[in-house]
Amino acid sequence: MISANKQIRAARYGMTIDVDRCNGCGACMVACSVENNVPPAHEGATDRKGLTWIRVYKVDNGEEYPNRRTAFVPVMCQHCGNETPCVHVCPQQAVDVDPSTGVVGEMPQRCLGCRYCMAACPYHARYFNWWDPAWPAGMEKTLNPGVTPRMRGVVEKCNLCHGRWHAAKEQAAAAGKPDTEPVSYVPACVEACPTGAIHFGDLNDASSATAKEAAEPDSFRLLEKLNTQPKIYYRSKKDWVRGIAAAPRPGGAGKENSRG
Amino acid sequence: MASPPRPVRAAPERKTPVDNPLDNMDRHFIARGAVRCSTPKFLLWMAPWAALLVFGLYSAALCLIKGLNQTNMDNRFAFGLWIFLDLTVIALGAGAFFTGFLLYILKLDELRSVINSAVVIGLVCYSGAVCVLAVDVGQPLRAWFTFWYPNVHSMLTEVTFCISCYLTVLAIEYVPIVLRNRKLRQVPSFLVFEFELHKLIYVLAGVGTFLSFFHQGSLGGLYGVLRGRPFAFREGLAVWPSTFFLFIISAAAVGPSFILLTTWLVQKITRKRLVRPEVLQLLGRISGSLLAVYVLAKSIDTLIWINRTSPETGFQAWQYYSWKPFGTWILVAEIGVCGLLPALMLLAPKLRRRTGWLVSGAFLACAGVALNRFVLTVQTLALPTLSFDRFLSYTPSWQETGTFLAVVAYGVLVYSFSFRYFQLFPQERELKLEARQVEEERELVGRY
Amino acid sequence: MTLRGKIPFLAGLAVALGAGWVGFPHAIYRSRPQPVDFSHKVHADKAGAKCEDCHSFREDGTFAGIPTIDKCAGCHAAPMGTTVAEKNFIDQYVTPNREPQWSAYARQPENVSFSHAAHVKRANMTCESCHGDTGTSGTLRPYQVDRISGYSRDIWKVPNTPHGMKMADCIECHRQKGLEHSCLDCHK
Amino acid sequence: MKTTRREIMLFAGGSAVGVLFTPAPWRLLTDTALWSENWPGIPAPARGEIRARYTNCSLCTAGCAVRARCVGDQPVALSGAGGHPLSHGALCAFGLAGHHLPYIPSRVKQGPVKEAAAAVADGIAKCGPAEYVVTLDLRPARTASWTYRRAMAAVKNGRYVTPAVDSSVAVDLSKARTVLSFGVPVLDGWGTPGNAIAARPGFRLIQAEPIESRTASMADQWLRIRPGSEDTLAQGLAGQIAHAAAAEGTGLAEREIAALAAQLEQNGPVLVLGSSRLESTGRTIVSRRETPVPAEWQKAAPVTDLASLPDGSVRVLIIDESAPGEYLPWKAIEKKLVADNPVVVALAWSREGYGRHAQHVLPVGVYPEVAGDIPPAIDSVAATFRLSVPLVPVPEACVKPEEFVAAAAGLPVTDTLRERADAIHKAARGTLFTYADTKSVELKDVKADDFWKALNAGGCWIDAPDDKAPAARLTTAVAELRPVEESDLPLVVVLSHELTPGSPILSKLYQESNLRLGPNCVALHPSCGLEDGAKAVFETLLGKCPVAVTLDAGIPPGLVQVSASPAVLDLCASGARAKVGRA
Amino acid sequence: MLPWIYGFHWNAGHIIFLGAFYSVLTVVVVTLVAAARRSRRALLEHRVEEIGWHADFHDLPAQDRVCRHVISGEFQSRECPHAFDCRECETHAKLIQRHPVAMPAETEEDLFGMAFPLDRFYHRGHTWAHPEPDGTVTVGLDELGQRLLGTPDALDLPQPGAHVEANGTAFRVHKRDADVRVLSPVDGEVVETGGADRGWYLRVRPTATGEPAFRHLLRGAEVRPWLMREMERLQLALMAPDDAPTLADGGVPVADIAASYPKADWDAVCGEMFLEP
Repeated sequence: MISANKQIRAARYGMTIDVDRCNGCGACMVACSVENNVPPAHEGATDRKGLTWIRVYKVDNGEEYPNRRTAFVPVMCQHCGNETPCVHVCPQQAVDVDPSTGVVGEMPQRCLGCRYCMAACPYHARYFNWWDPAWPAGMEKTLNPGVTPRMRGVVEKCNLCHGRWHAAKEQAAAAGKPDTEPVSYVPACVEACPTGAIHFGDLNDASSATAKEAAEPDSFRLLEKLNTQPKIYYRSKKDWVRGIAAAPRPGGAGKENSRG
Repeated sequence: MASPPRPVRAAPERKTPVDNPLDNMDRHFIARGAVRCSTPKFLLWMAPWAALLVFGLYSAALCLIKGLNQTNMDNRFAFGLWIFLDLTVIALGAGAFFTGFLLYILKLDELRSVINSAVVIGLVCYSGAVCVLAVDVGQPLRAWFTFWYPNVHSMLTEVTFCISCYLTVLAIEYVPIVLRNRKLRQVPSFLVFEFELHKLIYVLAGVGTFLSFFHQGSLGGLYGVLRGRPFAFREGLAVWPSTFFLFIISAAAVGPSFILLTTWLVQKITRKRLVRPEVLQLLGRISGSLLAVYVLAKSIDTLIWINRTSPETGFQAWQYYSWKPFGTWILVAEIGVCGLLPALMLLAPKLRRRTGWLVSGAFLACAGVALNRFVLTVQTLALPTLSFDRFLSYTPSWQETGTFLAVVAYGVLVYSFSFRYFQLFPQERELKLEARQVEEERELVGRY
Repeated sequence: MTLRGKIPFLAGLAVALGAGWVGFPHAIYRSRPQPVDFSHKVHADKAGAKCEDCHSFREDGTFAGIPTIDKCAGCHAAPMGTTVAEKNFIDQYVTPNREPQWSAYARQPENVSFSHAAHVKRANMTCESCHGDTGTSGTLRPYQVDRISGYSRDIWKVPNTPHGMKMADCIECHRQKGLEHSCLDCHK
Repeated sequence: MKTTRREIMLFAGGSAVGVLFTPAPWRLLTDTALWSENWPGIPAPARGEIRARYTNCSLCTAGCAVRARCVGDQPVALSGAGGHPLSHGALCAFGLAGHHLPYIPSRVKQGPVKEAAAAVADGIAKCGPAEYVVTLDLRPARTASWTYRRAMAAVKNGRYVTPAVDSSVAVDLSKARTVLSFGVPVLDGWGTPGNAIAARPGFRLIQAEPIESRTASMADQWLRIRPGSEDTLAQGLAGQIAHAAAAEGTGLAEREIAALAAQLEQNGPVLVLGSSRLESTGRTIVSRRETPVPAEWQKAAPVTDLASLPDGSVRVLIIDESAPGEYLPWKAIEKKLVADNPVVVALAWSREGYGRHAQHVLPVGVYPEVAGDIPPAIDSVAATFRLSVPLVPVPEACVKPEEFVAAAAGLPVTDTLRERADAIHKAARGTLFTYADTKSVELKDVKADDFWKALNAGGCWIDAPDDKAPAARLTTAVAELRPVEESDLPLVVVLSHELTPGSPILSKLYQESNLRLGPNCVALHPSCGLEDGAKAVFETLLGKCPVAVTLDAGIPPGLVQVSASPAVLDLCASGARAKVGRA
Repeated sequence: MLPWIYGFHWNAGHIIFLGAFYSVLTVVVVTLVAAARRSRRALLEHRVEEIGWHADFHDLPAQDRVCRHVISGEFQSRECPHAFDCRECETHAKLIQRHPVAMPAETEEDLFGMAFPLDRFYHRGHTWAHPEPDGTVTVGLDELGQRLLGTPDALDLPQPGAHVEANGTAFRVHKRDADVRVLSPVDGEVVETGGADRGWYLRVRPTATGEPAFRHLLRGAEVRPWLMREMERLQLALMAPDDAPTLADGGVPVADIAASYPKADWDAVCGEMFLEP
């Protein structure tokens, strides 16, 4: 962890995700994988051993027809702002919070692969490379040079498309503009979402649309009571959807109430 | 001094047994007067364990070469059998430091007769745990990063540092035991070094105690700090959650029990008296009293957790136990059956004097701590945190199990070897002679 | 123990030290000659070329790095000098329009996101501060690469600079400038 | 002097100590760790200049506008090109990974081109009086389709067959205030996704469907009807049967149907999708002008429906599978072939379609390797012309379907796309929208060459709005609803609309998560007795194929949701009876 | 790890944590070095024999470590704190001052037909030291020792001029599978070596002369109880691990006990009797 730096005006990059707009098409997941050079699944991979920096869960209200309702909830690293669970547990400072953006970054080349951070993350937003990354012959040509592929045996997760952030910063520098002020890029999932359900911006910049939306009464965060202060806000007009932010429903209900 | 001495006279002629060259070819490495089985018999005993070890090493190699996809761990079950093994084995190995502490620091001299055995057990447990950890990480080549770029806020860093240091200490404590070997001690420099090192052993014992207290604790802290896992999260003092202290006590409690258990086992297997029953009872008493303290602390901690810690994070404690098979029975088993019960068994002098009770008490104590470690590792990871997430189950793959077995086999091999060639139980020869005295008296009584 | 008894020990010591300090540093690197004997000096003096004339930025602000063959062809379509090296260069690369397989000393590892724009345009750093006197070198050093890690020798030490191109060297400067925030500042 | 063991030990000890005081061991530690950063098998992405190129996605008729981020010329990421009047910058999951298609494992790489050509020629020569030479075009109304029609007109007994899709009728979502959909995935890939989403706030969506599909979950009202009872519901609403009867048939409450009927009365205009029994109102379905074609193309073969061909009559069959479209079950095609060795040529880029059946499989270019136009989508009121332009080179081995068919019919090979572009330009209607600058200009203000350039640099011609376009009916969509077939098989099939094959990266959606149904996967209610992820056999009256089971409480008992891969489509359609048993 | 390594920060966490780590390392290293230096000194000071004996003594069963005054019945129980070197034992000094060891009338103890002349001093390792007129001291095995070893298979005696010390190795005897080191009763320099045939093994010029030099050895009335006790130990030692005692009672011990107890673990027996665990 690197000591916060006083000179810079700290930004807080964050997102708002309108659950009511999400139709679960999965465009965000694909765009994310393409952008961040996440390899396709090894034939042995399952939904428990896969690599999906952002994962869309299909959630229902546990009722039966005609009251049954489902919604789709994209979950990526929530970029916790307070006592970030994964940062404090990493034995070798491979995880840190960038004080200038609030982004929780993870450094695969520093990672030992102990997976302690995965145990620590309440959102299961961290993924482990169980296999060597492999692309079908020729497909490695389509890799994004802005992001380095990870090796087997390390943990990886969403970093709000740092490759794009670097590109934006470089362009700003080349154009002699101030360093990415205001946020001058969007993560791949935001760009890809066909329904425009995801918005990205600086939560510290009260004028930004994201900050305004985050402040809306219908916005909520997952497992708020853990006091991890995520920077990913969800929005929904439906009460039962806002209910999913709470702890698991006890009893069998949880068993089959998710496919996704 | 009971029987009057009788003169020595020629015994009736009996034919000498044909000397099998294979028998006791290693006699000169075995302590004089210590009765050990013949070499072939010994090899016969070692062979299956060696085979098991080879199999285990093969599965470990698979995990290292092909990667952790060989295991059944996954993104949700990031930790599996191996971490459970590490936590348990290290708790059981705590006997090494705690006995050392009692003997060298608190001068509880009766324990001298088990200290060597304790050291070997400790060495086996810790080295085994470290090896498994090396397989468990995805990038063993980067293991040294933890030392080079330590994040001092991470419990895992504390664990890594303490365990590796303590392993060194144990290795050094093991040296005198080795150098005392009959053959080695004939080398003057070895003899002298052993003698001088032994004089300073209490320093190492002190260091070992310090280290052990910390890493046993930080192993507990490992889970106690996970605020993202309300099932495991605990409040505590300063940077240390309550599990930190619970682990220390429980380890100290169960360590002696495990030594008791192993010693008893070795006596059973070798059909020898190795230590005086009083020593075992003493171990039992120590274990029992600490276990009692642990059970008390654990109960208080659990109550606080149920009534404050967990609800504050938005999780009602009873929910955790609504996911089968992890019902409340697990609490009962952990604190009652495998906590309070053995504590009482070991504390009651009457029961303690009966080997059966003593041993089963010790066994229950060990089982209890193992269960505690299991709950903290496996149950914690099995429980969902997100409301729309699933309760998961996990069964280790054969590669994982193999690696696990490798540690067991390795332990048995090292211990058997040490038992054969080094003096793990200084009282052994003494007890042998005593036994003969008794035997002879019986014989005399028979005669007159 | 007598000195005589110590001799084998000392011998071992000496051998190890020798091997470790003298032999190893050579053995660890594989050396590869550059495809063309290029002289920055000549280009700087004769053609009066500045670094950025050949090592230019693209419109999007990214750095082009080592120029492509057509850039060379711009001047060297026909021999300008009389050197054999130039003639060979033209015959082997310019005429068949084939890219020389340069081995870049300063090529950053895959996981580093280094922005020349940020350092040259914003921070106004000179090329020399990282690349030393490469710009005035009469000939190209053979490219030395670590046999195991596959990284250029220059990460350890760039000739005629106080620095190498190891992370520590970047950090040092970033610390002074108060620009050290997180790993992903510079890593991708 | 001989060396003693002691001396050797000392020497070893000395060197051991010495090594620790050299850089060697520490450097080896560092280097091995660095090695683990880029050990063998980790590809290094190519570096180079980042550029943007534009094209249109040709994976479906939506033809969404695409902005490709390229390193040099190689696209590394696709995204929707913003500001597009039809696709509104949206791109679906499949389109986003379209640039992976050239590298998919199931790609057809080689094929017997000469043999196939010879066989076709031979077949045409042998073609008897009551036998036909057929070109099957999975995506009609393309420029290539016109070539096929002309080719089939040129050969004796030539027939041009397409799946029943009526390209002269369009749906106008923007006009509708209520949309009643009988299982049509309105919000999940139907028409032009961007357009549907843009129009969504304007209408109330009522989804009548046996399972809660994505569309159903997004709908304002979801009517969970019995599978195959769509038509019953439609009849009920149309007043052709009593509400009671409809309720009886659909499993809905009688008052629900009454309320719905009332709603349709009050809340018009109403757009009905998936049933032609109910009248759509208020010009929500209109007829659409044809995209202009050169006059000389008009002497082309008519569009024939496969069903109208007599069984055992097709001597030569050329299937153009290069552009994914509606898949016709092989069984239906097979019975049209002549008994004695018919010639079947599949022009395909994936082995998973008709390539499994045809005796000649020829490799063809795939998006984004080849140039081609995309016919207007069903929800595009105006005619359109947009090109999918090559972003990466096509492998040598590939044939151009258009040229193959033309050659077979002896037509001259010309640049048909250009010809058509010129024809459109001659018509001088509508506007040209260019992606790079998101500008629209009147076509009449654009020179022919610039028009052509613009189309190739990423542009789209959109016909002028036609107010006099008459209201029309969607007849073809009736295919959507079939009554449940009679058989003793326990389950009723509900097809899920997944597009396969796609990029391997789509594994994120079905293998590495359970968001979508993977190829050859079936979803069943947890009470089905099989366990999640179990290998099973999917069986219908037509045959069986191996599948993987996913358990989903969202699927009512008695239903089985199947992902529509060709292998499955050969066996069943929605409403078919099926059985899923252990493998 | 170190202040100049990336990731280090001068904050409480790092200082405390790494501080502890480095102190632990230091302690461990210092301990090892100390042990090494001490042992080096010991080697240089030729204290190997002494240390060897102390190590052995430490390994002896408690009942073998008892003080001579327990044997003589003056104490109930006492473990010798000086590894059988009574020369430095105040208790012993006091006791013999109070009532010195009685010298019986006869000139030799006869025990089961074994002769133990009382003109000499006995070491508990079954050697005796006999002061010769010429001021030298002859060292030999006592009768029981003789009979235990019988005629040795091999014998390695120190070269004349070599230095032997009390409780150090005098010479080694090989007998069947046993390899026994025999403890020297006195300090001194070997002047001549003998053998079983000559009745003594070493002739030693003692470093100290007079009574105090032999204070640690048994004499006179002490010999008998000690021997009784030794017989008992022998008896126990001779019991084969598996079966009943093989000692019949009465009669005279055979010349070579070793030969007649094939089943006994002879090595162990000798170890027991010659105080070499």
